Amino acid sequence: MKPKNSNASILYPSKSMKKLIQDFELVKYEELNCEHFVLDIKANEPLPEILPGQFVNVRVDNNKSVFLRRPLSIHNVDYERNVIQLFVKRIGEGTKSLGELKIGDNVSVVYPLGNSYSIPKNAKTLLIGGGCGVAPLLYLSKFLHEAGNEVTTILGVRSSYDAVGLKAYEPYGRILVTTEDGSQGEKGYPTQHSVLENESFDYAFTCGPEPMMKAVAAYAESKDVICEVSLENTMACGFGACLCCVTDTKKGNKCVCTEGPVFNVKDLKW
Amino acid sequence: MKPKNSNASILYPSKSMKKLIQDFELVKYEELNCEHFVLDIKANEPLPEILPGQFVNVRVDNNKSVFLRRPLSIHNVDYERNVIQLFVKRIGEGTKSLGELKIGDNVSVVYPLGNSYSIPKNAKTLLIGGGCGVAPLLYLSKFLHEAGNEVTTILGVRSSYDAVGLKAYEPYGRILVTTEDGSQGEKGYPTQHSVLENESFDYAFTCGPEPMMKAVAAYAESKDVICEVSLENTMACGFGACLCCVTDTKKGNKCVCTEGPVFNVKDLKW
Amino acid sequence: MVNLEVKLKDMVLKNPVMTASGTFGFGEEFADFIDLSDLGGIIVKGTTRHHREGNPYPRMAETPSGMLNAVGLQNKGVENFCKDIYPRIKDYQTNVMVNVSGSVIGDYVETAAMINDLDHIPGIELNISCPNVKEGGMAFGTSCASAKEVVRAVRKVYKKHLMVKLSPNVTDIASIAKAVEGQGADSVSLINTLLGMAIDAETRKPLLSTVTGGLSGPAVKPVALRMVWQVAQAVNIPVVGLGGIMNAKDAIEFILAGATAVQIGTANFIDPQVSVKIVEGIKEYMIRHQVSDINDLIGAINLK
Amino acid sequence: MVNLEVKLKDMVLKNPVMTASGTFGFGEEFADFIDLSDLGGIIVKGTTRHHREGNPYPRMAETPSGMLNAVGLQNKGVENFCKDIYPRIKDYQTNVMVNVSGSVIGDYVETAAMINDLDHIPGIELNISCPNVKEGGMAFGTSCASAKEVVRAVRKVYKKHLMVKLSPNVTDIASIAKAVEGQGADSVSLINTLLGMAIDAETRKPLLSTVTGGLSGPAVKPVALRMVWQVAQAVNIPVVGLGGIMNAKDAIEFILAGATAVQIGTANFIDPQVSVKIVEGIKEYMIRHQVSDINDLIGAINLK
Ligand SMILES: Cc1cc2nc3c(=O)[nH]c(=O)nc-3n(C[C@H](O)[C@H](O)[C@H](O)COP(=O)(O)OP(=O)(O)OC[C@H]3O[C@@H](n4cnc5c(N)ncnc54)[C@H](O)[C@@H]3O)c2cc1C
Ligand SMILES: Cc1cc2nc3c(=O)[nH]c(=O)nc-3n(C[C@H](O)[C@H](O)[C@H](O)COP(=O)(O)OP(=O)(O)OC[C@H]3O[C@@H](n4cnc5c(N)ncnc54)[C@H](O)[C@@H]3O)c2cc1C
Ligand SMILES: Cc1cc2nc3c(=O)[nH]c(=O)nc-3n(C[C@H](O)[C@H](O)[C@H](O)COP(=O)(O)O)c2cc1C
Ligand SMILES: Cc1cc2nc3c(=O)[nH]c(=O)nc-3n(C[C@H](O)[C@H](O)[C@H](O)COP(=O)(O)O)c2cc1C
Ligand code: FES
Ligand code: FES
Repeated sequence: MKPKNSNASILYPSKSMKKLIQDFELVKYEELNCEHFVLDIKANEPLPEILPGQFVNVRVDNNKSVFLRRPLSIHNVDYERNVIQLFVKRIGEGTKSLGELKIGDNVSVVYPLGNSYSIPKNAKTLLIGGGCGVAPLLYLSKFLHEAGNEVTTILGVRSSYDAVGLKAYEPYGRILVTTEDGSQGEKGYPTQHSVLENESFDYAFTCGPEPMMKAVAAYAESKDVICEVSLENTMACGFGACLCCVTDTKKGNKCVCTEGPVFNVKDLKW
Repeated sequence: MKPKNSNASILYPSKSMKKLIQDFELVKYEELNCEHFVLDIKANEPLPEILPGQFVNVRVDNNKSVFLRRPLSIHNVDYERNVIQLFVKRIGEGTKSLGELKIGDNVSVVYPLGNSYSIPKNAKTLLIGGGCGVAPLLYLSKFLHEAGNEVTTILGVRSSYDAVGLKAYEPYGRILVTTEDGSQGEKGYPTQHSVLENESFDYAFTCGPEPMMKAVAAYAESKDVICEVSLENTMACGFGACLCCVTDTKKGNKCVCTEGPVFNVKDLKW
Repeated sequence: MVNLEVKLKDMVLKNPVMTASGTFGFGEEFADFIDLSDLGGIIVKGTTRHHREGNPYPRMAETPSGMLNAVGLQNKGVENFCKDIYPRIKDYQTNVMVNVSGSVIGDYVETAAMINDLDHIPGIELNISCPNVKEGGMAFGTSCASAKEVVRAVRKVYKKHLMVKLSPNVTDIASIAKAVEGQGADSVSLINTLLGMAIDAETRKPLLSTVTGGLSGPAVKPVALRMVWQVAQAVNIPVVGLGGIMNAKDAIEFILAGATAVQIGTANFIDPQVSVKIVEGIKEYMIRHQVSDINDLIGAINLK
Repeated sequence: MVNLEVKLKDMVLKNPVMTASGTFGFGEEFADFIDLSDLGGIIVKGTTRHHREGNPYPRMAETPSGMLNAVGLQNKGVENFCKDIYPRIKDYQTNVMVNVSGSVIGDYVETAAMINDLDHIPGIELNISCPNVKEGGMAFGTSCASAKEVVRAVRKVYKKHLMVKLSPNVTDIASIAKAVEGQGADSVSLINTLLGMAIDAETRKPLLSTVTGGLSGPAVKPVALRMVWQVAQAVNIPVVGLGGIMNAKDAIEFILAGATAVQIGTANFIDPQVSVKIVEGIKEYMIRHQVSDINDLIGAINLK
């Protein structure tokens, strides 16, 4: 077992990392299952530095009832092709309409927004995602792998039908699955996976439905593991101007879009 | 010269001619010039009886800033293929977005709305259209031709570039052109065409910009020709429910969508 | 099966969906599109004591998610209504109410009295909130004193269901609702249109002949919902909610906020079948949420 | 070249485009996107005498062509503003005004007095119209008497440009504008948000923790434009217009209705560059319409 590495902490973009508003082009649409799809959007210019956990705020032009932008995590980045990948779950009008865009359509994006998960070195890291919560974990696992960490990702889904896109994680570490119906991997919730009992970790990074993240937080607390969660509060601007997206922390209301979306659970009132 | 036929009058749809709301499919888009285009929209079921001068009210789904439907004259009808043709001029957001629809897109239509030009028999009829005012005149010339009338259509445009779609009128009668710059046909406004001086007509049917229609009305008045105009008032419903589209007539405010769009100029306060 | 029937005092609605005055003609205009008997009620055009030509054209302007209108109560007067229109519409199998408007109290009273004699009209909606007439109209609805006065006078002559339609262009709509309740109103409906304006930047002219007009459509929904909620808490008579309802979800929101029934207005212009679709949608919602009686949803907002 | 410069009394704006309080942070949030010196002015966050945590989450709900917010004036208090924030923003090459809010008159007065001492703040915007605080806030803006009282008290201690921000949730906004003009306001800005509400039909819960909140965005534009027009006719001090402005065309409409300057609010969330685009768009409009001085457009609506 590696020595516990707890010196890393949540990263904030530096002043020189400017936010941008740019028009991207939809270059690929991949339907994963009836609920999830992946969009590849391409910029005309080289992409700026993007950290794992950061998100974009996308304008939805093809739906009358959508007024504000929609925040989406950055699922993956291809600097060579200037492509950002988004992993989207259909929830309401906005996400539904994003799934109806046609190749070649213009996508207006404000990015990169928010902070980054910690990137420790040579640590044992556990990534737990549920549903579309997996979105930021792929790009994160890449960073963690490159920094010499051991990466274990658990994806929790309802059934094998939803266990999509796993291959992408393989280059960066171990990928495990839990399904609620037992149709793939272990049966149960991701926090019930045997690996949590059988192995010990330095970091737990999670994203997904709040109940799942709270279960991860409870596991981390009990095992004294550093735990970072990514929150999904409703947002109007995404860059700190409106104060709509606050979460109640031990230091008062903090904006999820600028002081998050990644928080150390110790700072939350969970 | 044929005997003057003045027994015909503006037709109103009978009670049995029901209005419908239906989804059509865009099957053809034809760009005429940078301002005008023609849409062919196809119904799933046989079309109802449609009279010349009647219009449709189209929902514009692909633009956030468009709330109400947009009224458009019925340019032509193909009963065999269940296709209605619309002749559209780009004015603002609504018409612009109609021109951006893709083949196969759904178009929600309320129709057939409004009344019909008179269909005399064996009379000399003059049709004068300016700009997109030509829209209802094609279908009208078909009806007039079939009822044994002599049909002369004058299209007034700025220059030869705008003299589009003339061929469609040829089966039904004579088609003349005036251009403001003299680049095709006679130079001037359609009401300055020599045929108005050299020949006499029983009926003048017109549609287009108000100044042009008023010039036609003045000509008709001076020559004692029966004159019917089609008005384009702003509409909220298109079927008599809102009373927004009124025009001030000698008998008070009348709805253009149900008591028009075709009016005998004698009834207007022009 | 689910129960959709609601009661506005003694008036029974087979379902809570009515159509809003001025947006539904006399119902006839919609007969090609829907079966009127599928509706809980219909409120016909604003009717006044005497014939009115309404305002000059242009009377309409599109706005973001809404529209302005300045129709100005064009109608042939109540005598014409009783003689010509009533016989045509009296046998609709739904509650046909007349929206009664006026510019002086006497006109309201005379109009209401004449309609009181029509057997198949179970109620009137007293419009003290029309922003599109110069005299009277909205003015009655913008102070408690004048609202009281007109309701008191009409109540004396009108014996059936008296619904009073409130103006949203006020500082405190709940106090006006209470004032009309105190004068014997059987229910209140809200909101009428918000006073608005549109200008064509290119021509620099107002888009309406009257410069200002009434705003309706989804744009006003949040304001309408808030007012319905405030009024429902303030009065004991039923509240009828409207303003920007486009679908069953919107209708449910008004009911949860405290509306016993809803009215569909501007949405009828975009989809002439929307009113019956909303009836269906409410039914589906109830089945999905296992609510057997619509009355259990009235005011059932969960404030935790 | 066209002249875009306008004056709000003695305060010179290089162009009529300002940004609205609560939608533009302290300006810093937009520095990546635009050059702040391209703006006529910026109005920073609502600032109160003492630190405020604001309302609990959720504070925002999307509505048709608009949004509701219930931020509730979260801010660190005026002392923190003077010490920490002012030094960071004081050198912006534009008019930086502070939006001053409060719940009791004493707080307004103390806050204004402290800001009076800051050299690079040429004016304050007195927010008597915030719908999102329990005590005070909007209440001051909904009656002439209380509006007068707070303006009179602040005027005594505040010597620079005093802009008063009016609430649209009133029966007669022109009379409130006149009342504050009478107490020495140098200009009025309007509108603040319309009080609205949203419910999630599925959960039956309100979408805001405070149940009601403030509606902004294009949905409110027709109401805002009407009020600006009414107020511009009623007062002699400059009027600053806002409410749903999304582009240069909208801004021109407010100017034609009588606004000397405009503020851009919610639009900043959707396009963080929109404010400078509007400056450019106004310029283009003036060139196209051969208007050499923006001041010639103020109130230049053509009523025939
Ligand atoms: C930082 C961040 C990152 C996110 N990353 C992803 C991602 O990678 N993939 C993905 O599928 N989803 C992600 N989400 C959630 C996504 O933003 C919502 O699913 C989406 O906004 C829903 O919009 P809608 O129009 O489809 O739904 P509606 O329910 O119609 O939306 C109505 C309103 O509520 C807001 N809203 C609804 N659900 C959420 C939510 N869960 N979070 C925030 N706002 C919400 C919408 O933005 C909109 O303002 C993220 C959210 C945040 C805040
Ligand atoms: C009975 C009738 C038949 C018509 N037939 C045709 C036709 O065949 N081909 C064609 O190109 N146009 C036709 N028009 C005009 C067409 O409806 C308008 O050009 C169109 O509504 C403009 O919408 P927009 O969104 O592009 O413009 P915008 O200017 O953005 O529209 C703003 C609002 O004004 C209304 N409006 C603007 N111009 C007109 C207008 N001229 N008439 C009515 N409403 C208007 C719009 O409907 C909308 O409500 C007809 C109009 C009527 C009333
Ligand atoms: C064109 C039009 C005409 C209207 N005429 C009347 C009327 O005569 N009497 C009345 O009380 N309300 C009238 N209204 C107001 C509506 O009944 C309704 O209160 C308002 O439109 C808000 O509802 P909505 O947003 O669903 O349309 C009219 C509204 C419109 C759009
Ligand atoms: C998120 C948010 C926060 C706001 N905070 C304030 C505030 O602190 N003080 C204030 O006077 N107005 C505040 N407002 C109101 C705006 O300044 C503006 O008056 C209103 O939004 C209407 O303009 P708009 O439609 O252009 O946004 C806020 C608005 C929003 C959307
Ligand atoms: S979304 Fe606006 S401050 Fe976070
Ligand atoms: S458009 Fe509604 S009555 Fe004519």
